Amino acid sequence: MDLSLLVWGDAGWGDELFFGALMTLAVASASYLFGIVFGTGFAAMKLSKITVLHLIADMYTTIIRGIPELLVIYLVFFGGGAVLRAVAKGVFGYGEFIDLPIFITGMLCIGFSSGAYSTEVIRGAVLAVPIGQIEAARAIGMSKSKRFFRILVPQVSRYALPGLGNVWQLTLKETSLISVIGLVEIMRQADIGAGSTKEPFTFYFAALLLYLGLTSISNRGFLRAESWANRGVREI
Amino acid sequence: EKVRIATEGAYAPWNYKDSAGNLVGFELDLAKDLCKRMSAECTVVEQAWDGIIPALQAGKYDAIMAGMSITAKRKKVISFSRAYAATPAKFVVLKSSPNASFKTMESDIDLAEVSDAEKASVSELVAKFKGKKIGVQVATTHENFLNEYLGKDVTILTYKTQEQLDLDLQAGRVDAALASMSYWAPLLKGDKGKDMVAVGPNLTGGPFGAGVGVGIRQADGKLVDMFSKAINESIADGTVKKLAIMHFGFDASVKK
Amino acid sequence: MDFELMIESWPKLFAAIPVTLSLAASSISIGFIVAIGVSLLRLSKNRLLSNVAYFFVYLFRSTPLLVQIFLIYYGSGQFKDFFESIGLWVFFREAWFCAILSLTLNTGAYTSEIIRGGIQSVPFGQIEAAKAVGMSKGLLFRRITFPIAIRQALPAYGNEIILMVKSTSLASTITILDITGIAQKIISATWSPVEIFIIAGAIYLTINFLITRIVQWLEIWLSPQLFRDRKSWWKSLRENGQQAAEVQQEFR
Amino acid sequence: MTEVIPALVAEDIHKSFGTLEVLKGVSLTANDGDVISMVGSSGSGKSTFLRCINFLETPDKGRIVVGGEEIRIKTDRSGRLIGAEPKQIDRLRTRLGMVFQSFNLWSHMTIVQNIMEGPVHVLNRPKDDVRNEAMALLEKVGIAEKKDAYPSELSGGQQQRVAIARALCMRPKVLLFDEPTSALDPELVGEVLKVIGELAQEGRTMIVVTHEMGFAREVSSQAIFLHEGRIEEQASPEELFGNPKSERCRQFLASSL
Amino acid sequence: MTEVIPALVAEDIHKSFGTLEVLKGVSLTANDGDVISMVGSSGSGKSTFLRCINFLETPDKGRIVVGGEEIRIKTDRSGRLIGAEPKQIDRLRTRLGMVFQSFNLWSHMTIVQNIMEGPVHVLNRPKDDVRNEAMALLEKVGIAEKKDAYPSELSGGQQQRVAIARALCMRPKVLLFDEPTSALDPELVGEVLKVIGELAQEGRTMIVVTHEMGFAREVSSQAIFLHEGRIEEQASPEELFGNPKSERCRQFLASSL
Ligand SMILES: Nc1ncnc2c1ncn2[C@@H]1O[C@H](COP(=O)(O)OP(=O)(O)OP(=O)(O)O)[C@@H](O)[C@H]1O
Ligand SMILES: Nc1ncnc2c1ncn2[C@@H]1O[C@H](COP(=O)(O)OP(=O)(O)OP(=O)(O)O)[C@@H](O)[C@H]1O
Ligand SMILES: [Mg+2]
Ligand SMILES: [Mg+2]
Repeated sequence: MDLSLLVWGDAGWGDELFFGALMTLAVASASYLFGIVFGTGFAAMKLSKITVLHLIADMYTTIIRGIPELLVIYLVFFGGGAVLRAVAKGVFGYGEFIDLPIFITGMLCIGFSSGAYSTEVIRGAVLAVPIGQIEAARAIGMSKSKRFFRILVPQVSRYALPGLGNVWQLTLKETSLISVIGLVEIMRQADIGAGSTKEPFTFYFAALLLYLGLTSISNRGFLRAESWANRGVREI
Repeated sequence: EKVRIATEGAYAPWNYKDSAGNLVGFELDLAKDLCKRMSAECTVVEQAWDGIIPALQAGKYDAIMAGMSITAKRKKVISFSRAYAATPAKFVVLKSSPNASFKTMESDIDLAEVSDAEKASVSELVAKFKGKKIGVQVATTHENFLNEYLGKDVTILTYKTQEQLDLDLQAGRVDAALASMSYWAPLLKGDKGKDMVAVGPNLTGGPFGAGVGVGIRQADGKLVDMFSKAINESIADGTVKKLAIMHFGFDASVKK
Repeated sequence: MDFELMIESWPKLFAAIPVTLSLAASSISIGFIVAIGVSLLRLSKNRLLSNVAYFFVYLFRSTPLLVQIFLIYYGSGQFKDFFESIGLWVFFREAWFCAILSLTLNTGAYTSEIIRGGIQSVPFGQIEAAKAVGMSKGLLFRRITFPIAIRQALPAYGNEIILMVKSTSLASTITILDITGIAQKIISATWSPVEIFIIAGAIYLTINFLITRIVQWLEIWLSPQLFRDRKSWWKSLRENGQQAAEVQQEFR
Repeated sequence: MTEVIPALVAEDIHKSFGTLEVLKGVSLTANDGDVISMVGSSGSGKSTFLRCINFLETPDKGRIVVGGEEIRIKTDRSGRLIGAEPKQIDRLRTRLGMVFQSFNLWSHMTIVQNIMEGPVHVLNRPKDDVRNEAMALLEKVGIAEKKDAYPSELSGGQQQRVAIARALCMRPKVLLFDEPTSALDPELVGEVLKVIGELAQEGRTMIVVTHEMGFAREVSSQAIFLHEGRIEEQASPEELFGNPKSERCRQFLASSL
Repeated sequence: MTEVIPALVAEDIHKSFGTLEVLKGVSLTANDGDVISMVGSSGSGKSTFLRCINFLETPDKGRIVVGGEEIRIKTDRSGRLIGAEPKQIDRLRTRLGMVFQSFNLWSHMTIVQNIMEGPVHVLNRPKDDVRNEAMALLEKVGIAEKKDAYPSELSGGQQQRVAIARALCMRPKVLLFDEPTSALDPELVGEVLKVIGELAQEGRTMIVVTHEMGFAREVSSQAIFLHEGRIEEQASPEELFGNPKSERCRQFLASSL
């Protein structure tokens, strides 16, 4: 293992790896937020009494969670691009190559699969809210939207946070797969470094440490959020 | 004219990155030269190997220069310019291996048109490695060769990158590795290759294809011609040879 | 879409199912035993033991499995002489063993957290009631804590099993020819990733679909108190009891 | 001559859960200042009746009129009754305070936030006013020092008192109490009794479900004995507890210590 | 002359939670057949005392002797008392039946399984015998028809009766009841009273924590008033309820209806 390869600046790979880590963080956060928005919507559909909505959401989570992430990425990247171009050509008569910015594509790819896990977490959390809490709000005549934002959301976030913390870790690590679409994040940078210097170990070990660092920092954030959401809950 | 060229950036010395993060290597230098000749405005993008052909077809870029050999199978999906380089494939074993001094009767075998002597040498090769484990990088012409010629007699292990294969060769998990001389030559000279030795014949042609060329969408016939013309010129005036010796340590240019 | 290719390739992919399944089955079952041990260590009063367990879990949960597999497989190769001297090289030599080892440790770390969560969710009163009838520690764990904990942990564990089945595909990066490994081989020969991945995806989906159904069935089987009428279990699942229906209204 | 509008009328309320018919036609009229106590054995439908009044359960049949305004209902596709206008129900609920058998305090809010939630966010009253009123109420039920605690940090009896304060702070016309003293020790029962008595004097209308006969006797202007989903006997508390007419009621009261 | 060995002796029990001293030296001796009732306001430490007796809480100071055998304790590294031999504690606990304030039935077992669990798996008694005994007990508390229901399907009163049956089926020497009638309506209170009376006649020793004075008076041979972690008064029930000596006790009883 050759640690001098990892120095900062033009003489080493330290800066490249660091920017790779920033890219990982950026894609992961964007996808994660996108996934939560997505997950909330699909959780609502899953809880809905309208069978069609329920079925659509059920299919989404079953399929996305059931197939390997890499396939989701391939489908969104290659399949989605083809659809986009077909639409552009058919509807607007635009024959040139168009493509979403690579960052957005990556975000959609990972967000799609992260959203499936978020859906399940949020759905479970909604069901965990004691019904009495909502009845008490109804009993004082709170309107539906007030009940949603003032009672349901704070309580759901409490039950959902641990699960969402796991989804975040999953998302963070899943970004290591999107190098196939050309985004240069930690894993791709490590591959490039290994291929260019013939020192795979140094680079995979550096990657391990970078992931460890990212999760450690975010873990701390989640712990804080959890203790905030759990205000008023007795510790066992 | 604008041309977008994709390369992998992790296949030294063809194309790779220096520690400052710049794309460098034989193909990068060659691309510069070719673009000047075509008077085209080129941009080079990097793309992981797995998606390199699908993304070409999707239109993300217009050409591939990534050490990609011209093979019949690939020709079914994309077009190629004429070849600009060809490097023979060769087996490498550890110096401690019983096969360390293995040679065949014929030292060069062109699988495109096999003579009787060459045929005998191929049989020699098969007999030598029978029952052994041979490693190769996945999705390469080398893998295709092994499948076709040794598939029944040896265990083929495939690796995502060449470096992983080197590690397993050193750890003794595979008995021999097959790859291009362009990869082996610099490696064997350096510290990493001090325990390894190249054995057997130089293999070309057949499954190895007709050398390495520029991959282009089938619809882009004009671009194919432009590249082929530029390559002809570049080979004719010795530029390719100069670049090859600089990067590989031997002349890998394709005369015809 | 090249349907001919799809029809041609599917028997080859199908033939790799046993490889994927046996990777998954061995690592999940050994991992489960590891997980019980780790979760008990994690909950132990001994600070040292619980910290060691915590470190193990932290390390394996915080890094991608891909990196773990690489480091275990190629890393052990770097220390070949050491492993030979302690006689373990015969194991580490095999990619198969390295794959199972990394998958096992990885799922062991995740599962131990799931089990720990389950154990901690057991209502304190129910444990006290068991103590009050004089149950010993072991009996208490076996008869009360574990059955309640496992029921609580089952949905999360179902997810973990599915993730593991999918994770076995990473074994293809260390020369194992599972479904994904075969798929990559075919793709390298045909350059049609979408077609091949659709078949491979369908196989994974089918396996995982069956697993989710089995887990749901187990869930009902383990919590008869919630699903009295087992004959209409799919209906109970859909409705998740009276409370679910009530809360659902908030979303309508 | 002005007609007196009753604070609350419930007419012929029916309610079943599956095949179990819990309420079989219960009617009740409460005028301003009435305190009606309901007694009856466990499972007789007392809680269900209270929940029907503010539409937390939709009755299968019957009419609810709050301060002269009838809750509009309609039949949905599956043939069940539902409220016709959610807005109307929300509005009428602000006039019906409810204290739950299990308190149902919001666990993510402190005590004072629990109390202020409704007046501030539903009635849109100014925050400072409400805070003063909330503190006065906490004073009244004797737990002002706990104002910044979370519900989980309180004993059962304290939670029950918060629930009462929360209902009062909405200044409802009618108060529905479901066993408001179940978690209290005898001393605290006395205190809650005092609070309810004061409320009665202020002219507040109340319906109180309880197991404590002494309490019911003391506090109420009218008493109802519910048995198997029907009103078995309805009279003044002296009458009902002192000299019950129905056989079932006599039996029930006899066993009470 | 043989010396009478008391069924249970607790001597000078102290217990603090953090800075809150809950028990400040409580002692009690119960002979065979004694029924001792404990009353006191909420938070006075009644539940904590019962939990100390069977070591669910470890007392900070004091001695517990069950049927002549003292629970051996030692000091751990941090200076807290802990049981010296887990085996001994497990064994003695089988002789101390406990009915919890919150029942604590095992949610994953049916009623009859809940009752059989201890005798079969802890005492290793034959399954069929135990089943017969369990059914007899369920008969006795009047819920035999619910034997295959799960705890979540029972009303509070029914759960409480199961908890009593579960404790009895262990055939303990001493029974500890923590508010055994809190969830019951007046009729059911009468029934549980009857069961406890029968147990007393069988010579079972019992300690009963309760808020219902009438119940305590009826059932016990001795009564204790606990106040702020100390025994404020201890006397025969007639004495304690009829003519309390201490000022605090008088006050407490006065407010009880
Ligand atoms: N959501 C429900 N689903 C099914 N049955 C229910 C439901 N709610 C109540 N019941 C049943 O309806 C009956 C009446 O319940 P209710 O809570 O009104 O009784 P109660 O008179 O308040 O008794 P308690 O004094 O125990 O509070 C009971 O038999 C109960 O099991
Ligand atoms: N685990 C604990 N941690 C901190 N404080 C506790 C704990 N358990 C009990 N307490 C406190 O100890 C005091 C006595 O509690 P205990 O449960 O013994 O009261 P009690 O006499 O049984 O009251 P109740 O009649 O309400 O059941 C209370 O103030 C309570 O808040
Ligand atoms: Mg009720
Ligand atoms: Mg208590």
